[in-house]
Amino acid sequence: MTQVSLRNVTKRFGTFTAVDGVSVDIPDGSFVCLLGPSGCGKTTLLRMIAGLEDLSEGELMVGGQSYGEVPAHERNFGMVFQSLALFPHLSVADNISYPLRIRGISKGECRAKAKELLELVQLSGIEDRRIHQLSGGQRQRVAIARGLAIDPQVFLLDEPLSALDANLREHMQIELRNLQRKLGVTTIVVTHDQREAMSMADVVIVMRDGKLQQIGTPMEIYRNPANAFVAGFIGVSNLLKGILDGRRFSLSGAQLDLTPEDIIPDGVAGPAVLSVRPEDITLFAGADGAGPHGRVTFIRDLGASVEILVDLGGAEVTSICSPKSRPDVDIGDEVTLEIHPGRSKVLAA
Amino acid sequence: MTQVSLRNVTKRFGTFTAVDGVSVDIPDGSFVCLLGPSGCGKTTLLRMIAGLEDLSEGELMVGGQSYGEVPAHERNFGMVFQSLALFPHLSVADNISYPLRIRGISKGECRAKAKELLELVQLSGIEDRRIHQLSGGQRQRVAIARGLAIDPQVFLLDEPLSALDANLREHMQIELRNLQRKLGVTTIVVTHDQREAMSMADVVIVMRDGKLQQIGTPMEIYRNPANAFVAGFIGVSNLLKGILDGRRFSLSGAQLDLTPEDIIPDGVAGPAVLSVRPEDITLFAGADGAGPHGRVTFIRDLGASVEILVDLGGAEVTSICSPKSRPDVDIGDEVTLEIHPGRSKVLAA
Amino acid sequence: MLAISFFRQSSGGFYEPVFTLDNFGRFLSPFFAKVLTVSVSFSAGAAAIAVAIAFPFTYLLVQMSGRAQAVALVFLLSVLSLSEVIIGFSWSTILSQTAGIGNILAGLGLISESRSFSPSSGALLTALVYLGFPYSVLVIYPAMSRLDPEIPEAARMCGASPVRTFFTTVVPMMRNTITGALILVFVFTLGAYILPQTLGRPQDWTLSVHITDQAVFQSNLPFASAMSIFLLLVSLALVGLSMLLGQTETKR
Amino acid sequence: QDRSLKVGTYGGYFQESFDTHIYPDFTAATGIAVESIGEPTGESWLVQLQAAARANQAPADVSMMAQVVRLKGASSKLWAGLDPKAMPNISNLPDHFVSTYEDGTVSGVGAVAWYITLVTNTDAYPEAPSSWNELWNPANEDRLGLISLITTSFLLEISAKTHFGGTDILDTEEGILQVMDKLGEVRRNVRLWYRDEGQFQQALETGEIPMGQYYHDVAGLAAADGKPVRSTFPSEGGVLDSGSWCVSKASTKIEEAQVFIDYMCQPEIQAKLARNVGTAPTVNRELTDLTDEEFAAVSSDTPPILPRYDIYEERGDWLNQKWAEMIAG
Amino acid sequence: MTRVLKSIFVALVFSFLAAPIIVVLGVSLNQPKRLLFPPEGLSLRWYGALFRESDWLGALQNSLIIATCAALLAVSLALPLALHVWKRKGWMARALYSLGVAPFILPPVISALGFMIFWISTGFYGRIEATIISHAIFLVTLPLVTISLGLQSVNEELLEAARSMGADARTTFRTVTFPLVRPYLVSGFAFAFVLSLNEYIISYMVSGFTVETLPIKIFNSLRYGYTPIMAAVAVSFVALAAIVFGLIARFGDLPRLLGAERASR
Ligand SMILES: Nc1ncnc2c1ncn2[C@@H]1O[C@H](COP(=O)(O)OP(=O)(O)OP(=O)(O)O)[C@@H](O)[C@H]1O
Ligand SMILES: Nc1ncnc2c1ncn2[C@@H]1O[C@H](COP(=O)(O)OP(=O)(O)OP(=O)(O)O)[C@@H](O)[C@H]1O
Ligand SMILES: [Mg+2]
Ligand SMILES: [Mg+2]
Repeated sequence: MTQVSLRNVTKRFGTFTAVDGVSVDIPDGSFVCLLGPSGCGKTTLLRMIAGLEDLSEGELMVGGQSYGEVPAHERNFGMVFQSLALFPHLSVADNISYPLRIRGISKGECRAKAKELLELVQLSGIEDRRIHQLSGGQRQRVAIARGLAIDPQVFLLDEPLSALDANLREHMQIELRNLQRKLGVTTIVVTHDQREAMSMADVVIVMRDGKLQQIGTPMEIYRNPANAFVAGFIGVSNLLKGILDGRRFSLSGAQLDLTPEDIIPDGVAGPAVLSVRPEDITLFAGADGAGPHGRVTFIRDLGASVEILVDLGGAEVTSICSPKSRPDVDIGDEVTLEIHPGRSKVLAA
Repeated sequence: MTQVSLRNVTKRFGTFTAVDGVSVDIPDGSFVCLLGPSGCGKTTLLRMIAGLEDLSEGELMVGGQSYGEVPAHERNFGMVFQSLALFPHLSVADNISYPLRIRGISKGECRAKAKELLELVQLSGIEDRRIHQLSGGQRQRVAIARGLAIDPQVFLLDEPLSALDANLREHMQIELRNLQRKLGVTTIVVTHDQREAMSMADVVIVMRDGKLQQIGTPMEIYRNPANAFVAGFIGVSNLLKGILDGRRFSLSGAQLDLTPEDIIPDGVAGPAVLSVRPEDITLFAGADGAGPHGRVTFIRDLGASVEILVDLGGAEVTSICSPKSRPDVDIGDEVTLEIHPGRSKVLAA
Repeated sequence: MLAISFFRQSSGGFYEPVFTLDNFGRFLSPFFAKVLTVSVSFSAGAAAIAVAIAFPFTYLLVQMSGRAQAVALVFLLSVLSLSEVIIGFSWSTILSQTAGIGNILAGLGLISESRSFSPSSGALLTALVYLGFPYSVLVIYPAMSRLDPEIPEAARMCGASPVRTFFTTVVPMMRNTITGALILVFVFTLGAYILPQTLGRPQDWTLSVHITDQAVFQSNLPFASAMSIFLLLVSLALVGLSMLLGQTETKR
Repeated sequence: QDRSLKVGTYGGYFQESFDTHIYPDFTAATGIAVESIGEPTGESWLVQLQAAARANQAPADVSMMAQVVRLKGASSKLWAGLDPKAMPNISNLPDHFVSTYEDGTVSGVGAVAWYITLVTNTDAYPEAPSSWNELWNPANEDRLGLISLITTSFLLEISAKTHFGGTDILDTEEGILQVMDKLGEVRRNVRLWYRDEGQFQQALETGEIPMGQYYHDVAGLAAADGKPVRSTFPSEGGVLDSGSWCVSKASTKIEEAQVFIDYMCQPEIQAKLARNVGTAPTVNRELTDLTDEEFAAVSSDTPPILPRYDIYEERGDWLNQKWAEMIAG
Repeated sequence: MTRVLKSIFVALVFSFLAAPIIVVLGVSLNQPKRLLFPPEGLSLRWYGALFRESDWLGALQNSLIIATCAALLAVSLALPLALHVWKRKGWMARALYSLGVAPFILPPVISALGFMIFWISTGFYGRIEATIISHAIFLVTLPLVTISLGLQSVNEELLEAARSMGADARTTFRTVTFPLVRPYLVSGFAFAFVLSLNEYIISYMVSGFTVETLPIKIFNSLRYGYTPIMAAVAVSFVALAAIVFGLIARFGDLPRLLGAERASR
């Protein structure tokens, strides 16, 4: 039972509040991503869980026990640091078995365990290399292996993949996720890359300025963002200002009738914002359609998809389509927007 | 006439060849992106054009004249460095007018020109600030303004946007491209981000290990990659091994009939590789279709699109679809692939 | 411990523990004013010359490959380990009539007949520069190696010739480091004691020589202390200043 | 029986001569081993001895000290008072070579004497100069090497004897200042004010600095070595200086020291020194078996200039200051 | 053109730096017992003499003992000081650091006189311990600077990693911090050792001729224009320094040790 629970956890540095009253329950065995922009307090929160920072306020429970007073080196957690923090003066095997040696386990056993862990991360046979002889991806795996050496109760990772190049990163995401599925260890990963979070997580926790914004599965958050910040941070979102009247949403020169599938929070009426995903906007050449219309400002043809930017009376709107369904428009052309019904969310203005 | 022509340009550092016999013609007024993985020699090539490195071999022509012997400070080129290289001891205005002052232009004129350039990059009113008082995006623009101060013949930029965060970067891409359209100056930008290259460039030059791989418009390169490296580097590509016999391509357990629109280079036959883009693969649940079939290994649901990874007898294949057209499959399920006709390219094995 | 030793020497006299300001009084004579002027001018001159050579030298040094840099640094550090005694002896030999550069110059026909250049103010200055040079390189080196090499390149792309680039970007950006190096060499050469004796004429003898004379030859510790307290204050002020400057530069 | 003694003499050539010619015989004769110490210039050695004595240490038991320094040491009771009865041979010495404390114990015993003379490079000066007045000769501009320490150069005495008829003028401060003024005129002729003998000797031999004051004994050795160097007793006389054996009060080897000093006061030993080291004997000449020729090599019949040690002791700081100002110009 | 000028400039500087070394080297090869340059007749006898003549051997011994002990002492003073400064980054720590750096930056005559008076008044004047301690204090700057550099290069996350893996503060120091700064410790020792070996004025004023070191001996023999051994000593010391620093450069990152930010390629 290694459920991790935070109750009103707060961290202040001097007068600055880095983490502000966060309460979250992380279920046993789940894979959680802590997501947010730079400086929002992700690392600080993770470090508090690890015991590397004291809590200014609030309570931390692990497996039902209060952990606030347990020092870091008695927590039996595994941790992977952003810089990886591999010991440059030790060999790969010695790095991996460091936590075991600290616990007084014999050399032979350590060596056996290191071998086993290297197999787990698919790196057999490099036991005796030095850290500086490894590639980025290999180091990554050694760090993960070291974090798992003591069969940790909880596995913490701070932006573990940010130093890798795009291809390797996507590959490691898959590997990490599969590894966690196999071991079933409660895992918390910090990232500021929403794509990464959505690729890996069972549960995503979105933070901003030290405050919890939303917690949920990736799809819940994508479809039903709690606010404009979350909408913009998870994927691309077009935030269209207008007036909500019942199910009717009026925006510059056009009116939309929202369907029951569109999400309208209780109590919102009058000035409001409609969050629409780029893939839910289709463009038609010409200004004669029924929907709102504007002028194309930029086209980004990426091959696999085409992004078209439209100036909609001051607001910039992005539409994404596949190359096959690309409308025949060019920069400066007038276009009409069609917003797909049932896929938008209304947010309070 | 500021066409830039490279003839067999080569650069050696000791025994190591950083740029290897590159010949390219860059048309007057075009926007060119130099693209390639880290260490492939992009910066070196740009520095040779700038005159900051000598050519070990080959010839450099600018506007029809040989420039090999012209020292950097007599070239009248503008350049933006990766680190920006703004002068910390000078104010914003003094930074921008530095190239003018060097040319003996009066203080008053310099000031006026600096003002005008700051307007051009949308930064009016910060003339007297110090560099360390500016944000990343502002610095970027100051560096660009400085590079443009002398109305350069050629404008060179080395990864100008790599230090910016994702949103600002996409914004600056648009701005840079629009600025270049307005001024019409021949521009060469180094980047290792294919998305950036495809967003901005008229012409993309792909390099690898110091050698030219391909030159063409973004779409030419995406649709008709010269080799497997280019196919994989520009966008995501599935490289399927098989046997080509006329227009028939046989791969593990299936046969494809290629259409005339699929690109088959002359002389390729027998063992070959088919490059297929993820958006050109559709998956169907079940193993009973006609196409090749495999097993789903990972699903990455990003909201705007869904990536499904399939293990196809040892080869991993990625398919991308919109959430609407997502097949009803899960990890471990058997699927059949349909490859869209007319959008693939055959490569020599 | 250091504090105690400095503290003690300030307390009047060692031989007679009677508090007296006579020693400071004696020091405030026209003669010592002249000595002080001489000391300060030599150190200032040596600092200026040493840094003027060391600065462009270091600029070129950091552009070399890591290996060449390492070799040059090893050489510099070895030079650093030459004691003042040897430096003085060597320079007096080099500048002598029989074995020195006089012969080379005469051989080249630059002067009609080999002559000696030592002892003289010039000889002393040369040796002081020699003494201070490695230190100024070592002070300038870290800051110079942190200088983004793209900055001078940017200036070149802006149309500045290499020399102009050096004076419009590298020098102004390193102003504080230069000051720091100047002060360090200044203070350091202020302490030179053997060189002025072996290479200078009596009018070139600096305060350090007189301090040592008083302490070692005249066994007048109180007076020696009074002089060194004065020297100490001057040096401390300058060192403090250089540290302050060094700090503001690294803060950026 | 391993009795030993640390004996300090001026380092370098002096020390080497003692090492080869004197100590082995002494050890053979008395059974006392000698550890030879090379002293630096007198003043700094005095400071060292003083400081060491405070810490109850004796870097050397017996030291050869020049007269000024010996006086300074005596005034601070640095030297142990020796028993004259334990050293019968000191009766060979004239009285002025034996210094005593008020209580009759001996503070210093003359060890060796030497002359400071006018030396020249024979290539530059085919004719030997005859007078100290050559130092003032404008023709010698920038050609002299003189000793820069007032207490070892005795230029005051030289100047007084040459231009003021004797050293009596040095009795008063005004007189000293007058002499200093005269001496100031030499300054433009001086190329090198040296402290280090080696530096001057090298320059003299190569002709770089062709004239100066130097030690008669060392110059003689260099000449014998074939170097173009000569030492001349000027008509006014050479400066006769001497070194005395003094024993540090911190020494625990007083007895051995007395044996040593007594040994050194034998006429045979003094003659040996004259022959091998080139110093003038401190015992009366008649007691030695030196031939006239041998004696002439280390001394001269011209009446010597006798240093005024007293003024250095009385007006040490003042003289020093004036001297420093004088040579710095 | 400019490249040629640059090379000439660098070559000139190097020959300026090398000139004295060449002179001493030449003198040390003299056949006759004179300080002649250019040398008359080549011979290595003075190098041999350095190890045969007992007074030179004694001075060599003294120098080596002093340098070794002083460097050891300096390192053991510097390590705790550097650790303290590194852990507490307040102004107190900075002041402490400045205090450690000060003796080396001030004119050595002052330190020498200070030490001299201190030792005379405590009655330790003329003892080898006094020289050792004085040197250690004078040179403590060097290990202090190198160790501090080393500590700065220790990524704090390494220590946290150790903690998160179950190591307490002492274990962390023993298994992580110390092994990482060890090379810097060694080079601090080397710097202090080499400079102590060549230090003159402090040794001279603190124990002068009671504990004669090689530089003092050299100065004396120079004074009496006496023997090329002193040149041989100087050359050996320069060679020793070159070897020591060469080893540091070979096995460590010398440019970084001297404060360069970018590691050498
Ligand atoms: N030791 C500290 N003292 C003072 N402020 C701190 C400290 N550590 C962090 N902060 C501040 O707390 C805030 C949150 O920092 P934190 O490192 O948790 O952010 P983050 O979300 O991990 O950001 P990033 O994605 O950039 O790593 C930041 O504003 C940071 O400046
Ligand atoms: N001055 C130099 N001396 C030796 N090798 C060099 C030098 N400059 C570059 N190289 C080497 O040349 C190759 C190409 O370097 P270059 O900087 O051009 O790569 P790049 O394509 O710009 O890479 P990146 O995207 O990482 O900036 C690299 O392997 C690099 O190590
Ligand atoms: Mg963080
Ligand atoms: Mg590059």
